[in-house]
Amino acid sequence: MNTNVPIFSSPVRDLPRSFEQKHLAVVDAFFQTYHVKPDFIARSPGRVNLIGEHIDYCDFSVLPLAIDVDMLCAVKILDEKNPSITLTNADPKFAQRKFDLPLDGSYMAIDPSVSEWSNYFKCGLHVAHSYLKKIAPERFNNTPLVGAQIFCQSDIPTGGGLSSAFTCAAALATIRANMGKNFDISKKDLTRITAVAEHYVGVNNGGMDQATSVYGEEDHALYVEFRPKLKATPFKFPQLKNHEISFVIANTLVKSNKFETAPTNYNLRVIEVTVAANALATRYSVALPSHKDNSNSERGNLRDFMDAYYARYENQAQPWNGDIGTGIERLLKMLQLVEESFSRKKSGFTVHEASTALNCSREEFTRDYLTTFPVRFQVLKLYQRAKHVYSESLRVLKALKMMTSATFHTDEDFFTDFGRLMNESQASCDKLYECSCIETNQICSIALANGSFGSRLTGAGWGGCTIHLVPSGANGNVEQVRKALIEKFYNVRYPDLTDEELKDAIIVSKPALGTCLYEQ
Amino acid sequence: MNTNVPIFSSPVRDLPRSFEQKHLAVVDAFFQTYHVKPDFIARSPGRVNLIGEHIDYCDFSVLPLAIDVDMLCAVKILDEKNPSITLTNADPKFAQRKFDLPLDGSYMAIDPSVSEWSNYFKCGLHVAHSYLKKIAPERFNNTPLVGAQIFCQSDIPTGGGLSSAFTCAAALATIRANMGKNFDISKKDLTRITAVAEHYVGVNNGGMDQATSVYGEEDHALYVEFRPKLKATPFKFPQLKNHEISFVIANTLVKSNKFETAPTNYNLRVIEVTVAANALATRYSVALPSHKDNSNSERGNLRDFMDAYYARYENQAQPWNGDIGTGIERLLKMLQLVEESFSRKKSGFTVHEASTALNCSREEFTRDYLTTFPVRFQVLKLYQRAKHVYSESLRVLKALKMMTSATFHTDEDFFTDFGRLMNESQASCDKLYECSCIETNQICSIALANGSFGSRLTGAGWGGCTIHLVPSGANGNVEQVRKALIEKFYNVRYPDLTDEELKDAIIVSKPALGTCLYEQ
Amino acid sequence: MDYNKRSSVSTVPNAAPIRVGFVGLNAAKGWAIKTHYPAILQLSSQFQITALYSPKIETSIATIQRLKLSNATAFPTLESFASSSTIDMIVIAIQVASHYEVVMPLLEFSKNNPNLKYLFVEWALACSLDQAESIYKAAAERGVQTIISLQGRKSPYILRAKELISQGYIGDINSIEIAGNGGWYGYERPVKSPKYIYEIGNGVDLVTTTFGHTIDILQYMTSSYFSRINAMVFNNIPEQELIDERGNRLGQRVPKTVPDHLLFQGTLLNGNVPVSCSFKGGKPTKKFTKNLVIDIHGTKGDLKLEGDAGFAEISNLVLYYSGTRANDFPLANGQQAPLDPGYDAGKEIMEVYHLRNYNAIVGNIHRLYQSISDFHFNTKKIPELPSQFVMQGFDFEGFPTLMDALILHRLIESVYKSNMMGSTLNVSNISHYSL
Amino acid sequence: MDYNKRSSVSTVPNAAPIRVGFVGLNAAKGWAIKTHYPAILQLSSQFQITALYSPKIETSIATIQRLKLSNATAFPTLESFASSSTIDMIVIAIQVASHYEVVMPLLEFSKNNPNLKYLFVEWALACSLDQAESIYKAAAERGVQTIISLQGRKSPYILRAKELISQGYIGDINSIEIAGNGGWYGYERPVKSPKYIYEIGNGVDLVTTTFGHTIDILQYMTSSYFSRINAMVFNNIPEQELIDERGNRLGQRVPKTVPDHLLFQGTLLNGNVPVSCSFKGGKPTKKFTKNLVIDIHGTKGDLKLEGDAGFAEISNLVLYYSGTRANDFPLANGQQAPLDPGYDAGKEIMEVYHLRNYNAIVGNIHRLYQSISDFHFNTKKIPELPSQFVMQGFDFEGFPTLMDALILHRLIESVYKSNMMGSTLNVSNISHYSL
Repeated sequence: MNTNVPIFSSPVRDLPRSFEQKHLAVVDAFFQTYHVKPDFIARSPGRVNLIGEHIDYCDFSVLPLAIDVDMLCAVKILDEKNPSITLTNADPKFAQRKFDLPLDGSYMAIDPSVSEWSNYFKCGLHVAHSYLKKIAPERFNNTPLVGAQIFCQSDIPTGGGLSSAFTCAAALATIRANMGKNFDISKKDLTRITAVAEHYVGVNNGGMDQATSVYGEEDHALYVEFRPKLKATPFKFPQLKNHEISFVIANTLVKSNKFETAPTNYNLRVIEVTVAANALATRYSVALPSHKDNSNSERGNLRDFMDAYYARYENQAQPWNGDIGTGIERLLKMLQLVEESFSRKKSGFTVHEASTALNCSREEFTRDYLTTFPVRFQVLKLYQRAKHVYSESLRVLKALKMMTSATFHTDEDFFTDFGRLMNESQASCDKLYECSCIETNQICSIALANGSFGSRLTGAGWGGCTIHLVPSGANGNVEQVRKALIEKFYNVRYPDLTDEELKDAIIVSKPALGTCLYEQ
Repeated sequence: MNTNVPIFSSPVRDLPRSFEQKHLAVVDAFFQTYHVKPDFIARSPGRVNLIGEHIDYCDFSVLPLAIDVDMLCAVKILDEKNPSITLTNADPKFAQRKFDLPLDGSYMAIDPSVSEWSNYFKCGLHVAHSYLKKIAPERFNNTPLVGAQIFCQSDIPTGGGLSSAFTCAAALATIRANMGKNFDISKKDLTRITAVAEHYVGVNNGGMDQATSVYGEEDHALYVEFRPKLKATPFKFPQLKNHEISFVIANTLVKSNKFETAPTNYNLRVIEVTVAANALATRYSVALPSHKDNSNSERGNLRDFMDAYYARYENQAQPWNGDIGTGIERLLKMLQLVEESFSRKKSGFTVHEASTALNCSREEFTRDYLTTFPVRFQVLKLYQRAKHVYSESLRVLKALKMMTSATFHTDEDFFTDFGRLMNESQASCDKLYECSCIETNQICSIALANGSFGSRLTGAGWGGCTIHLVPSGANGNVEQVRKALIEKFYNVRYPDLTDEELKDAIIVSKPALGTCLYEQ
Repeated sequence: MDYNKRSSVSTVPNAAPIRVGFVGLNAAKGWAIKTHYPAILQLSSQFQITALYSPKIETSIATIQRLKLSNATAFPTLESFASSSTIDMIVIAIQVASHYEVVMPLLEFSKNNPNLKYLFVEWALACSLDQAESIYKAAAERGVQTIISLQGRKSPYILRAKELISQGYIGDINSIEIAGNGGWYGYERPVKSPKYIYEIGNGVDLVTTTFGHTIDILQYMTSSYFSRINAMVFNNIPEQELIDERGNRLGQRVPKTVPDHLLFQGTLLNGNVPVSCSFKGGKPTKKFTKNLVIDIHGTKGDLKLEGDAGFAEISNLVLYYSGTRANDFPLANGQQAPLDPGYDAGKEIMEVYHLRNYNAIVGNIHRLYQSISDFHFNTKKIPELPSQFVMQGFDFEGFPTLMDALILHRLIESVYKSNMMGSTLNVSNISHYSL
Repeated sequence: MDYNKRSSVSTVPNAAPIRVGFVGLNAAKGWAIKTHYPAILQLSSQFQITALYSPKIETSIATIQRLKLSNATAFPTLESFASSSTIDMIVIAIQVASHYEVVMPLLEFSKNNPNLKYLFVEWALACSLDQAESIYKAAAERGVQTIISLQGRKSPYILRAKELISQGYIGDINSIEIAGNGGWYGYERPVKSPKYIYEIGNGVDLVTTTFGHTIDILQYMTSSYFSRINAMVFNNIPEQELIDERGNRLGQRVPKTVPDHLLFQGTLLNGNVPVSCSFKGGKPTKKFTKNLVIDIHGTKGDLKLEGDAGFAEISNLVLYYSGTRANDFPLANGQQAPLDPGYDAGKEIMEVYHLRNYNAIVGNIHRLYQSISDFHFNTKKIPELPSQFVMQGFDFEGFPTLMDALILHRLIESVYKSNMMGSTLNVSNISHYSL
């Protein structure tokens, strides 16, 4: 588990499959831009999540896998008196950036009030810089980081974990540039430092994306747990009799910038589930611990409430260790408490009602819950959000059992059972968490009618990607699903898509290798 | 236990001993004032507390006894169109009062901003009025109470439970005047309604005084418990070989008006112990229940913390039922937690430090803890106050054991052991709770040097009465104590006291009958 | 804090009660039934209602029956009422607009009543400065002791604040900010609300009522009148929307000539203290602050008074104090003022003064009546208590009189004048008897 | 909110960077090293420091070495500096008192530098209105685009508030209250604090600096200048106690001629909105309120900006909004403005906007430089972007110029005049170019 981030150097043969072509292309593009060859390439893959959406920032486990799309950062280290970083992006939508590094070794300023692509690089730079200050204070406390020319190229679709892959690659590149070729960083450390990177730019995400990107393994999905501590257990899909298990990924091509919509979407949901946890704690008079380090749940989360409730009323002083059996039993109990506490207020809680539920004043509630990140709302839907988090975590446990230990009478049984969980998850994301969109719902219904057993959004939602459980192999129906989606969705919704774009929009996900370095 | 408040009518013989002379005097004084004879006399005795000071508002049990001094309210019911109440007090310091009753049956206004003796009568009137509205709404919801002429006469010394005796007598008189001769009120009901009476005037007291005054029994002390529910168990002092057990009461004659000093004394202590309970709860992340009904501990108290701690960390979901053995063990644990949590801050907590300890803002702390009753302080001494409450409650359990079940080798052993508990209690009241005074400390040291085995303040403190454990009977030393106090204290401190005043200042307490009615 | 020790103060005088004649007590509606009447109830041995006058005698008769006022007579005419010797104190509790036309003749007729000792008039004592001056002169000539219902001065919170300031708990005052709401003068008007309070000149408006009470309270607490003032008066809502009880708009607009916002700033005579004041008409809808905030900053500490609505004189306020006793430090003359026992000098003291059960609407008026009976029966046995006094000024004892009201009227007059002339006015002389 | 979408805005122009000449950049101390320098670091491809001038050339040389400014030359004289063609933009970051005596000759000498396009001057642009007028005219004649560091206009909180107001989130503004603290001007003065900021006339005081920045911000947010104003300026602390770093009094008193309190009230041109303002000198010691509070009340909601100290332009504020979108109701012309998706009309919206990691001191100046480069390189590809503009006024785009500064100077001048004359002044014409 505590293996290091792999380092490949040419001409070694065991390069990850699809890496070779992209590697040549990015080196070439680097040369076109900077007229010099890069020293190394930092690569971090995108990810999809089979099931378990919007529960990582409540510390519940998820079932993601790294996919065969990635962010490549080709880096040339510069030796300048006034070190500076020049960033060029293959995508013309992201204009070139150049900024100097503070000579006194202080942190590079990040302006969290603007939506700016290079801010994500600066987040990676920041967490790497603070990591370097810890492991080599004498070298990094008051001298600047090295300068560099960097070329970024990504084929990760929106909602495919692009921002996290970028911060991971940026952090890895910064550490490699400053510590040299022979320095090894453990996957555990890289995941830990990048998990909170995006908070500096104002997105209050959990740890799933970074963990998946770093721990990705070929032909394996991952069971990622955040408690009792961060752990990523790879597992293979079960061998069925005469079908293979495939997950088709279809991109809705609906662009929703996580940062710009954070105050009404992503960050608002983090606040809603945190308020829900504390409202339950107030109602059942249990106290939640506060995690100072992690700004998601400075005030405790829904998993904390579950542990505190069982300690107070069921004599279980030890927090839940992740065991599936007890987990299912406790999550069912939590769903019952959510009905008892919130079902009378399905229209949502106003600020006044929320502060009453938390037994504090309006001013206190505003200060404690609404000043962490910018937020805008009319009501907080505590009932729907809490119900989603607990029911989705329950589905992850059932899905994990199916993937790892359950036996199936017929292949059909596996596809039907696992598919049902995915469809329930989509319904919950759509109706309770309200993070789906019209295009996602259309794609899912078309896929389900044409050979998919389970269809749902994957990633934050509000657009982005969808994922479909489709039997493949000899008598699989991957093609049938692809054809139906092209005819009934893409040709209708996006008539003037090129073949190239169509090809990228629908891919069959093959679990890919995690973050790695490629020395030139 | 659920006996009713006794009603005597002349010329029944079994009148309480000392009642007869006073009864004639008050009837005569009534006639001098109103030129008519009263219909009945409501009587409520004063009290002393053997041990267990300032713990009743934390719901810990106490060992009081009603004493042979009382407040008598002689009442003549008037039949007027505009009913009014005229109050005359035997003591000239308390000027005569007359006010009309609202014709629409609404409550009589009480001005909590002034220190005014008749406010205590109005508290009794108020709680009685609300009791009558509950048991006979049709009669009392929108018609006024009956008018009356009332003459009040009390020989209860300051600190002897005067204000509570007065509110009990006033409530009883109001109920008797409005419900007639044949109405019976249970001791339980009278105690319950008068327990919170003084909150209307601004004194945030617990329930000890009212419970003792109502449940008093001749020749019996009381073990009064507030949890799980209000209970007063009479017990006799143990039979020793050749001594009797006597408690001498010596009045310091230091007048400290509980109302006027409440913001810096009595009410401040209630706030300090409530903040201490919540600071402990925050530190050990347990939640305290809030008792909406009882304004002492709307935010939970030190007994609530003990129960919540044992539920969370010692798998004791059920709150402590008062059993002495478990009680002693748990209180020792609490003292340990108080050391752990507060001993580093013996100089006291400023508002800022207190709000940090409670994990809330200054404004929130001010709103939640400081607006219940007027308060003024520089620091809150959470360490000293919490340590007193838990150690004093521990001493009450040990004292109860000595009084009820322990066997003693020699009389000396009883006097030494019980005396030691009383002296420890005085030291704790003086050093930790800071509610003693110079005069009290002088009286105690003189008494201890002249035959008392145990000397301490009794009642709220800051002046008022002291109580001394003195062997009486043939070879007792009650007289020796009395003589020493007169020579070494009273003649020195109050040289021009009359013999009469001196006689009243030092009395040997004989447990007296509780609240009762005397029909003329 | 000793002015509030009352146990030994007799409220059952061995003398006849003060016989009260009411103009404007109506059992069915109005201000007096909700405040003056319950106050007298609590002091029934010191005050006795003996006479009622209202233009329609049926109203007086109905009120006597409803309240069972066994000692009260309904008088048919103002003259008969004013000249009846059964009255020691006349209380005027009618619309401000009719003060002048009632009180002037009443004083004249009252010359036939040798027993009349007190004239109690509700603020705002007539609708203009001239009317107020005339009434004041007539009452002075008539030789009665006058009382004005600036009852904010009797609020326990205001008295406590006055005490803290006078005992040096905040050192020298160095700035004051006041922000308040004045209920009726916003965008919407309840259909049942009486028209006259929306027409300028009737003596009831944001400046005279809401600002008047509050600025009188401020001067009383700080024991200082103003030296220079500037004011801007706004009528940004010339038309209001009529609404029903449930708040729904009836689609009808009605004219408003009284102001809906007042900006006032000035300096206090004592210490040239800057005072900033903003009064806003309309429903108290402030989302992030209380609707009445008085912040008094001093060299040694801060005092804050907060209320839910902008009417300081009838609100159950909360008083916050935090500071160090100025006298902890050696005084100018070297010796040290007595410290509170148990307090370390220089360390911050925190006080919060709030009485959860205090009914301010009745309570303040009750304590005003109490101060009248204290004076009449000299219940506090004050040696050589004068039989009359011209004004309370800034004393703890006594009660506000028509002179105190006149001085306040002059300040309000200068508010309107400052706005009209667009200039900062010197008002340091308005607190002298004869202007 | 789209002015803050910058991903596609190129900050690496395919043109030479703007060559910057600094008067007053000193690596060892002062304002520019803490703010201008870090800002340029972040925009290293758009700005390049090519020239330094300071009276003692050693200072410039030391700074070039310390900051490794490889492209910078230290100039011995103002003339050589001003006429060097290696400078496109001159930044004046020296004491306000020397602005006039440096900028006037500098503009004259700069006539030898054909490349000079920008003159960037720190607020308060000279110590008096006359000096400011002269500098403005000289710069206008010289034909350079001017910039003034009223950087509060670039604060994300101020821009968000401006957006909420302009999109009708609080309906029509109906009252504004501001209370703030101005650090140095209280009872105590740190011994290291420079003398000149306590002497009136040096262009740095409570009115010019603290009030100046804040009132400019208010006008910018509400898109309105003032029509009538009244002010009272106080110097209640003519002598301050000297204290050491740990705050102990050194027993020495020093004279102060700058004011320590400002009372300001007025009405906005748009909507005759009442504005009440109180600025207090001294350490922010308010115990029961924040030390900077801006409350903006509207017919449809309230906006509140809070900060820990009274300097809005360098504080990391918190913005609170609560209200209902005005356009939820049919607009006057009957049709309905587009609603936010997913919002029910008429139901209260709550927004809290706070960026925990935002460094306001550097951030606001950085975004001011960013707006200069946006203009210079037309990074947002605005069609027919003029080569120069006279003033920002109340636009989102662009940056404040010497004309904006001049208008603010005229308001400050009228504050002092209103106090001196004791009158309410009409200032509705001060926002026209030629007065």
